[in-house]
Amino acid sequence: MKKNIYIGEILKNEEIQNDYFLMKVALNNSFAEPQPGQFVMIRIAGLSEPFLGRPISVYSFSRGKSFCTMELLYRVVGRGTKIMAGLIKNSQVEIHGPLGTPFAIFPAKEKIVFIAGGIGVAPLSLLAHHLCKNVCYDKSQMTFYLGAQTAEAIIGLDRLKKLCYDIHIYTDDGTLGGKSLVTQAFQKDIKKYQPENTVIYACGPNGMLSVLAKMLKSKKYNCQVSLEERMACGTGACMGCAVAIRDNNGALAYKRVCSDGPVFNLQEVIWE
Amino acid sequence: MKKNIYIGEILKNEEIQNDYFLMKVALNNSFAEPQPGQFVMIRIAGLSEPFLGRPISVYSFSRGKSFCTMELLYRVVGRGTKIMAGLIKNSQVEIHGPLGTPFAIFPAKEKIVFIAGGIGVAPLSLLAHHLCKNVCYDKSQMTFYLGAQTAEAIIGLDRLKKLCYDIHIYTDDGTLGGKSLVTQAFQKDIKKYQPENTVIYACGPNGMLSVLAKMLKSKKYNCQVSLEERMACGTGACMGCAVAIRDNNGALAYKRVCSDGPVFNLQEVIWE
Amino acid sequence: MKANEFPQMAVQLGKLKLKNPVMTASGTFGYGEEYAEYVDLNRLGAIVVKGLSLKPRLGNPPPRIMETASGMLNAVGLQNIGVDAFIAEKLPYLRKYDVAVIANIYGETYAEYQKVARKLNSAKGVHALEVNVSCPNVKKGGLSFGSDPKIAAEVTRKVKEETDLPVIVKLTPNVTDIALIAAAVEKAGADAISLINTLTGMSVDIKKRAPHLKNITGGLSGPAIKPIALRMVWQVVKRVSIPVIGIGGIMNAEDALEFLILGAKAVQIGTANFINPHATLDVIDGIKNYLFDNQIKDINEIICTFKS
Amino acid sequence: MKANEFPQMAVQLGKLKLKNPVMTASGTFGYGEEYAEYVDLNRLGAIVVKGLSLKPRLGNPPPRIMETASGMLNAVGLQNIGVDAFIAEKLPYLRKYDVAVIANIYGETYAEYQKVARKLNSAKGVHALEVNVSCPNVKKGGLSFGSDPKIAAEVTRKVKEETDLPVIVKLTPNVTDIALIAAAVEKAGADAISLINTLTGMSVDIKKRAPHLKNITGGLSGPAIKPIALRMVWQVVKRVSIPVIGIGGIMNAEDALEFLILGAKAVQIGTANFINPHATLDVIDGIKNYLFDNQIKDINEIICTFKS
Ligand SMILES: Cc1cc2nc3c(=O)[nH]c(=O)nc-3n(C[C@H](O)[C@H](O)[C@H](O)COP(=O)(O)OP(=O)(O)OC[C@H]3O[C@@H](n4cnc5c(N)ncnc54)[C@H](O)[C@@H]3O)c2cc1C
Ligand SMILES: Cc1cc2nc3c(=O)[nH]c(=O)nc-3n(C[C@H](O)[C@H](O)[C@H](O)COP(=O)(O)OP(=O)(O)OC[C@H]3O[C@@H](n4cnc5c(N)ncnc54)[C@H](O)[C@@H]3O)c2cc1C
Ligand SMILES: Cc1cc2nc3c(=O)[nH]c(=O)nc-3n(C[C@H](O)[C@H](O)[C@H](O)COP(=O)(O)O)c2cc1C
Ligand SMILES: Cc1cc2nc3c(=O)[nH]c(=O)nc-3n(C[C@H](O)[C@H](O)[C@H](O)COP(=O)(O)O)c2cc1C
Ligand code: FES
Ligand code: FES
Repeated sequence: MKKNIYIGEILKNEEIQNDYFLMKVALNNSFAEPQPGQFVMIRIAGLSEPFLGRPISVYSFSRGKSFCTMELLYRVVGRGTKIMAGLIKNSQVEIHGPLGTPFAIFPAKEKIVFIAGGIGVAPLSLLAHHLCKNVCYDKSQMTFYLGAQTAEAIIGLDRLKKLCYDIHIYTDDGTLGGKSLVTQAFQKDIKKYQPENTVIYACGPNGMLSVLAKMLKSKKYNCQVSLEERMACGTGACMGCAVAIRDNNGALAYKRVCSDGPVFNLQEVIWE
Repeated sequence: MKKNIYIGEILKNEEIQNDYFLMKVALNNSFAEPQPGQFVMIRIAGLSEPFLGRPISVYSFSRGKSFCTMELLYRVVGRGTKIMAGLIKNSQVEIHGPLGTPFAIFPAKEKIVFIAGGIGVAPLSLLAHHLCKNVCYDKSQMTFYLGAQTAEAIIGLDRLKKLCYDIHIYTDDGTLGGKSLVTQAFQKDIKKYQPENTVIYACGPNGMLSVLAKMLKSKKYNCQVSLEERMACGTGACMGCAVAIRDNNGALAYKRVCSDGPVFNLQEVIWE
Repeated sequence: MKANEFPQMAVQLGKLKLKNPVMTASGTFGYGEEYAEYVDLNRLGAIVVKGLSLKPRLGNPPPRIMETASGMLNAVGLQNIGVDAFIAEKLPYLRKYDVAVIANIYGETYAEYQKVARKLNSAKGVHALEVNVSCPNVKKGGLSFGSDPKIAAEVTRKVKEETDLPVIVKLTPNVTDIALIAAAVEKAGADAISLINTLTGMSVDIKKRAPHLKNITGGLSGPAIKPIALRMVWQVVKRVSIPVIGIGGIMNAEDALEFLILGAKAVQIGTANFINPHATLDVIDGIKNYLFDNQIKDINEIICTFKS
Repeated sequence: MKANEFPQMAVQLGKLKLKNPVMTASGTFGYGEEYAEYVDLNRLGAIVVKGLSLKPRLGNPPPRIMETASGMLNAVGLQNIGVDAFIAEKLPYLRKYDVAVIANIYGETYAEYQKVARKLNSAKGVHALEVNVSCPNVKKGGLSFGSDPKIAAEVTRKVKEETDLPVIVKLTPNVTDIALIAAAVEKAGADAISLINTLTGMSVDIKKRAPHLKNITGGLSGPAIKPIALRMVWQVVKRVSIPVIGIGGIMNAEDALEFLILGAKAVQIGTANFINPHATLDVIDGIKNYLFDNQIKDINEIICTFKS
């Protein structure tokens, strides 16, 4: 009976790269600590447009003395994110969260591989931070594969550089880093990672994740992916955010991205 | 083919008295000169809430070298005006106008009487200004009766004082000026005004105007009133803003407040 | 991009050829004049005028309109100057323009529909009739003509008897099975179908505990109803082979394209005119840009390309 | 103002007594648990759970939802765990609360409706059944049970045969004459009527020229449909004498009061829960404040006070 919508005040909301924005929001300190992979539903306070909240991953979070601050990294893709992008400092937003099941963490595993496509970097960046600071992983244990179509869509690199020693950048058009799909690049290196000792965390477009699924199909990696689907409630009540999953008996079932996920085991997801 | 919606930038939007706001908007200089009694339809640029524009009288207008400025005086009564009141400096509004048929002016008449109830002062204030500055009426020729329920709702007095010498204030509860209905106060003075030499301009709640109509029924004053009705198009196309009028044959007809009005002859209006 | 060149914007609705698929919706654009200062009427696909009845109609007492969430209710009550005054006073003005004029007509009995159609048939400058069957059928206890397939078909037949002009039948969405009614009016000879008219709604003033509209109920229009309009257009397009005109909540080119992709041959812009008097032209230009961006040469190449 | 004192908020729907007139709408509040961290379930008038079918249902493939102007489309496809799992796994949790639980039920044949009703009749902790007749009638070619007065009445009768619990029939708005259907289910023994369910709509992705929803069409809910819901509640209240529950686009207390003033004995909050998980309690508190401000001692004094 304590969860509710929080009113956040925008501290900044800047276009850091073409169509990519970083929003920093101040929240009351009673806001629960978000775990990596969790997200919030964001709306504009007092307005009915956009009508539904938009799910955005928590990119960073820090708790101060009198309030906490949260960063959201987002890409303008449609009407909702466009309106978000137009918000100015001191505007108020409704923040519902933190929501969803976070990434599972296995402190015993030696090697962490991150695979991010475009804006998929956001939740993985918070995860990398968490693994460094709270789970005491060493930089040398973490490898980050970051891909995008073009240099302009490689986002969040500055922060990643502080967290991971081993960052591999790829673009489809070769405008930054290697010219390759991030999944292909990972495949070339795959021998470096022992399935028993490695956890893979991936987030990106469905296309990328389904390629990854095929690639790892017969392999024994523990691979967790964060999925996206349109949402209404964010709390598991509406059954709107379905994702097709193979259940324990191998049969098709629909799970909820918002509450069963957004993090799923790569191999349980059914890719069309 | 030149009329369109103008984007106005808010220069200021201040609560000048409890629930009463003064908004100052900068507009492109191609905006046509509003005549007293004309209004604009205002919406918030780029947002779909409120959905329809809200009709607000032009309270003042001045043309500068590079842009023109318009003032709107408004009262918060519902959702639309509440959202308007929340707009901050530099926000953009859509301004459609100037719209409507202005007050008719009779430079030959010696005496002008204004009767305003509450926010009804807005169009009459612009009219008084116009009569002083452009039609060369002398202050001594203009008498202003301004009434409201209570002192807090007596609005726009500062500006009126600069325009008219002879201002009479009344409140229903006596908290400012005389304790009287403004219509009763006017009735006491009515003998001072010769029907042949006087024009009466009135704006206020329907209740006030219908009392005035009864009062002047058998008298031969030229009395023009500005009416209010909910509007959709503001241009005479939708037939939404109907007001019951007695046509030339004495039969009931519905005219449009937005284009046939908002100014009507008091005696043609049918009061329920 | 030059107008009337690339992309090609003309559409053919049976015998009716339009410069482009964007018309005004009846009752939202007056008799054209009201918007002539905002819009070059020559650029429109067609102007559909305010619904005309045999005799002038007073309309309903005010208040007649109320805003709702992303929409509005209206209970204008078909106030209009009557068909004779339209022909005498409004048509001459419209004839000055090179634009298709569609007369929206309305009756309370079959005979009234017929008389209005007959008068317009011989009037110069009317390019088609749009028959509004959403109005209450006085004889049948107030349920609308358009809510019964048999009655809707009968109105269509009666109007067709009186005119050589293309007859477009405009359907009401307040029905269980819109496709059934569409099929009935097609069979009765309709040359095209336009849909949707407004959905019946109401709104309560909780202070007065009374309706916001004097008429109590009114017609709901605007973006709120677009999903319903799209669904109905889709159902009807699958069912009939005559052209369908899509209407309901279109605010911009993207909205119009939804209807065209679904299979509407043309669209009408209603409530959007109130909010943006320039809406029709913005829609035309926006569609052109979409075609241009997608390197589509002819608007007809996108009509009915919905992959379901 | 103390809860349960002044103003008096309890309402009586036939045999069903509720603490207050505010319930959750089926499908928008899960099985209650999903909102238990946000809302003290004990404070609700009733919880209407997600629609239950005889067997568990997979539901439709995604995408299942799409935002529209002041509303949303959903094509969840009645995904649910089935009536047996509900009784075994969800009811025990709900029994811990002092709140009326209403089971929303659904079938594709009369027999399915009956079996689900029978199972729930003997389950402890169910206070009423709400029969969703909006689902497609597989035998009758997919048109919904609720769109034909005879079939809607027959479902009602069949369910009544199986249960002693109050039977609320939930009507679909996708019909020509809602009052006719309401009258038919009243005659068939319904104890109350709730309306409206969603309006069928759709939405087109103009980039892909394909539907936004995999299912193509979906149900429209939210403030966009409120004017239609109000109109239908008004029509039905005038026609039947059993209690009516108002649903559709209620976001706050003012919206709820519109329905109550019109004559609804209670209301349900649906889509609003998604936007404000606290919506139900905000509505309850808002109604109390309205009563308080107007010095009305009992909620029943404002129900059906509409001056038309
Ligand atoms: C758990 C989760 C975390 C997310 N984190 C981030 C993040 O950190 N940064 C970020 O930029 N985006 C994130 N997204 C995606 C973000 O929610 C969508 O981009 C956003 O909702 C689009 O809203 P819109 O109104 O701008 O676009 P719309 O106009 O609604 O749609 C534009 C396009 O985006 C697609 N889309 C809409 N909503 C979603 C959605 N929920 N998921 C996937 N695709 C969608 C539409 O199908 C359409 O193709 C996340 C999504 C989920 C589910
Ligand atoms: C020609 C004209 C000039 C006007 N000039 C001014 C002005 O200078 N300053 C000012 O404060 N107001 C003015 N008004 C009134 C103003 O338009 C309304 O107060 C405003 O539209 C209310 O919007 P809302 O959303 O806040 O209220 P709503 O929530 O829409 O309604 C609140 C209350 O106001 C009433 N109302 C709504 N719209 C109108 C309307 N157009 N006319 C009358 N009553 C309405 C409603 O019936 C209701 O009782 C003018 C109206 C007209 C027609
Ligand atoms: C104020 C108003 C008046 C209308 N009058 C008519 C009319 O006379 N005849 C008619 O067939 N439709 C009439 N309509 C319906 C519109 O033509 C259109 O079908 C409907 O508004 C839906 O489109 P929209 O959402 O784009 O407005 C009217 C609509 C409005 C809002
Ligand atoms: C996601 C979703 C799922 C729904 N599922 C059901 C259902 O299972 N059974 C039912 O009778 N109604 C269902 N409904 C309809 C709602 O109960 C309600 O009638 C409708 O949404 C209108 O109310 P609203 O505008 O407040 O949401 C559902 C609605 C939504 C949005
Ligand atoms: S968004 Fe409602 S269940 Fe996931
Ligand atoms: S507001 Fe449309 S005619 Fe006046």
